[in-house]
Amino acid sequence: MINKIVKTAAEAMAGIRDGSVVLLGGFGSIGLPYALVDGLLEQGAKDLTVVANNAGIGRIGLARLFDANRVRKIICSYPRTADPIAFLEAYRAGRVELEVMPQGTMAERMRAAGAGIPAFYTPTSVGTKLAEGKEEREFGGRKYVLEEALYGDVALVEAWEADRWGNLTYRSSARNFNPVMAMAAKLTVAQAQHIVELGALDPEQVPTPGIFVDRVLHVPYGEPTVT
Amino acid sequence: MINKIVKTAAEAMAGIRDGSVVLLGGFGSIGLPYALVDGLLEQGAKDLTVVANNAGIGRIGLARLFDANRVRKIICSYPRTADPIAFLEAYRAGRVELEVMPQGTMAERMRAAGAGIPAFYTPTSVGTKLAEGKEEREFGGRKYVLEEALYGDVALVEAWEADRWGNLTYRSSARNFNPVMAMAAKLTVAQAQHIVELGALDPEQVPTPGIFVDRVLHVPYGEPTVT
Amino acid sequence: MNVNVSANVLTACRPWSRVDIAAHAARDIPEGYYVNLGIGIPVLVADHIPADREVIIHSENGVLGMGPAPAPDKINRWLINAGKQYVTLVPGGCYMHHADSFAVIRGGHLDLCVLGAFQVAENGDLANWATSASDSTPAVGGAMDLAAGAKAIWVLMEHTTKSGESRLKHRCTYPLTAPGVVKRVYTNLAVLDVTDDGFVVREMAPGLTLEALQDVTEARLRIAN
Amino acid sequence: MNVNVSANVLTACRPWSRVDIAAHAARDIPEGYYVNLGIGIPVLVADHIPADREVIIHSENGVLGMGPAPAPDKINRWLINAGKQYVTLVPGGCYMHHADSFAVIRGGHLDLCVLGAFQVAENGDLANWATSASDSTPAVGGAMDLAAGAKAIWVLMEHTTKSGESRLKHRCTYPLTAPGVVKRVYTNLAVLDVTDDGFVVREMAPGLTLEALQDVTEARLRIAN
Repeated sequence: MINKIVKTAAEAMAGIRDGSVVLLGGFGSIGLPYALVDGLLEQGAKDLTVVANNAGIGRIGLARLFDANRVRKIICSYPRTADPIAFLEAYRAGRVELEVMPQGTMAERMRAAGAGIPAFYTPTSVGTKLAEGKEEREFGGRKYVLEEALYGDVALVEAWEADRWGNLTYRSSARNFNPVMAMAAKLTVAQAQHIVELGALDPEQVPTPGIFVDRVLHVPYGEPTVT
Repeated sequence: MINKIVKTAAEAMAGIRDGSVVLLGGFGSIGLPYALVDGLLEQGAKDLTVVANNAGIGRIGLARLFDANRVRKIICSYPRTADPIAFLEAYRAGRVELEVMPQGTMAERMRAAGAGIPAFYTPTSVGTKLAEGKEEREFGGRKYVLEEALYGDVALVEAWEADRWGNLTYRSSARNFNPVMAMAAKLTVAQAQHIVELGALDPEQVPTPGIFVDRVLHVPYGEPTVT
Repeated sequence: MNVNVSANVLTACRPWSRVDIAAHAARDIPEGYYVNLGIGIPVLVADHIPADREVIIHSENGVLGMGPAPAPDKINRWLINAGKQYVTLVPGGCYMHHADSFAVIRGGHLDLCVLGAFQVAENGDLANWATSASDSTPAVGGAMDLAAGAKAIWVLMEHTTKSGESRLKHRCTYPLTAPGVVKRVYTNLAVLDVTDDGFVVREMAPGLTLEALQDVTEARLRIAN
Repeated sequence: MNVNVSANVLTACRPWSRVDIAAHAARDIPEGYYVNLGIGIPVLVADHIPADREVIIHSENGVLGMGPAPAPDKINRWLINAGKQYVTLVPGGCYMHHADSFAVIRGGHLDLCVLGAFQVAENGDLANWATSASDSTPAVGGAMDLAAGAKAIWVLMEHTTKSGESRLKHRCTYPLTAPGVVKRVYTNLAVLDVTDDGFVVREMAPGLTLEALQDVTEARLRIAN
């Protein structure tokens, strides 16, 4: 019987290696799998490259990985949040490298990784300093830049419901980056508020089919309290 | 008040020009908008390029367009069905041009058109005669071919439910090409089995948001009878 | 909430407020438009669209059909906008993931994106993400995708910086978000179109003359015919 | 349902049936595999997976978790497989659109794709979509996407053509579907791995000798250690 549900955060994080590229779901705090991030801190992997829309808030979640000096590089679209203190400290101390890219390019690069597309052209960033050094090409008289797929070793995602096959649903805007990150990594780990029986999910409504998911941890934490 | 629901097939087909690229949803007969195809026949546009997975069945639907000599070219992955008689007659008489492409490449080229991606690389067809003349490039030591976005002037899609904003749901495998085609065309026309009130659709479950849809025709034809 | 403009202009006119600016843009959005509203003055636009005019608002974090802020006891804590404020979903709205949301943007499906900006140049260049080329922690978010993808870009901003420097430039001095994309600018002093011949003034704050407006504007202004 | 093989082999052994071929492949699919089954003998594989072994079947027209054919009075007429036959969905299955379905395929998420073929070469080349370079109405379907995308490709086919010609070739003479992708071949006469050294025989039909098998096989065969 296929059963992707694991019992502990330690099991969920088993085997994650130093130097991994970690795709971290969420937009601000919404849809961000805090329990898995804490598990990753506990697990101890270091020299991580983290791909996330934001660079952590206060002293929670991703911020804890900065404080513990586990992150070598962060790739994000918007490092500034209401309180990016841990990131800024690490960044100013030269402990972490920052790569900023347009939000849609970040999403599409991961979707490409998941879809077997090694590279694609996009109009986003053409004529700006974020396009410097990038290959440019015209199609139909308009300029585009080449962007390569962004692959993860690990994706940490947050879901609303999950079943033992790893099928996932999301809630409202907590969907955000989670489905594309789930597609783009070799190992995808989800934390889910609810575990449901196989067959309980509406087959018309599975934004992340279990084929993209390796492990599921039940984390019924209730309502997010920060955005 | 936004109201994309039209009353007649003639209204649904208004303005479609000779020479249009028509994206036609469906896989076999399932998810194929027969009423809209009949409307297009009635409307009279000719010299059409049709993009569809198959090339028509018997003497119905797309086959009628071949019989009426309206199709200049068909782009599909699998021209053969149980009974492709009308296509074969037109093709053998030199009245229609055929371009065959891999099914996933066809889907992705339309998804790219809808997503503002003018071109992408794919491993599909590398080393085969369908890659002849295509630009080839290596990423990470593997060869890929360049494929450009496939844009439609018109998309004809079939939906299960629709509301006045053009939000669409599908039923089972009738989803198939319809959502990507709806994204990829300048004018997207849907036929829907059911018209529902605005707000009746579950917001977690709208495979085609109304932003991709221009017109909706209510066609409660019941069960498909052929596959 | 009036902004800092040079003294001669201030004495000569009654500048519009941030709310006025948003209301002006709202007034000009046709029914049926799909619109993305940026952080800052643009988000205020939603509150000023006439109740009988359906305009569908997109938020790049996967919300299409965004409604106003919820009552304090009706908050859905999983539903935020791109500025990370709690919002609502209107009937007919839906959720999508980030790649689909940016397919909407990049694919040219938005009729309009209303953005804030640091600078707009008379050739339509937009600078709204970084105030210097050496900014050590630049934050681009979805700005470049929106600027490159939407069918039209309108900018809502104050006419000058706090120190009185014009934000309507001959050429942008800040790093670009996208070249040549801005179609219209709404400021506290004027509404301007960006044309092949540069900025054309469509409307001015009460009491303002073209000369006074030109005085506080680096870019050359023309009056609409 | 036994197939046409040259007389000396037929008298020497009892060739496997199409059902036997499918059963052999089914036996070798591990629990938890995500598998796409092509038209022809491959679709029969589903019926032979042991009931206690969960294998998830994908159909490229947007069905993940495909179940067997429905009872005649239980047909969902919107639910077909890639061969356009009515099928069912198992609990835990779901639907997706074509771009997502081929993202599953092209993105390397399928553990296995089981395909029929006209020819397989000893270097793993697969020819299963056209029988001549000049075919005027070739029909490729999803074959090239599956061949290029799945983590492993197994081929199920009869060992020879009706006229007795070997389908296991030194080099394919028909147009390729993808180069170098086939990992294993199940025929009515043998089960073979494709290795760096060509075809290695793992199993032969009852009564068959390597010599007799080689007699009806163009490619050079080796026996597994």
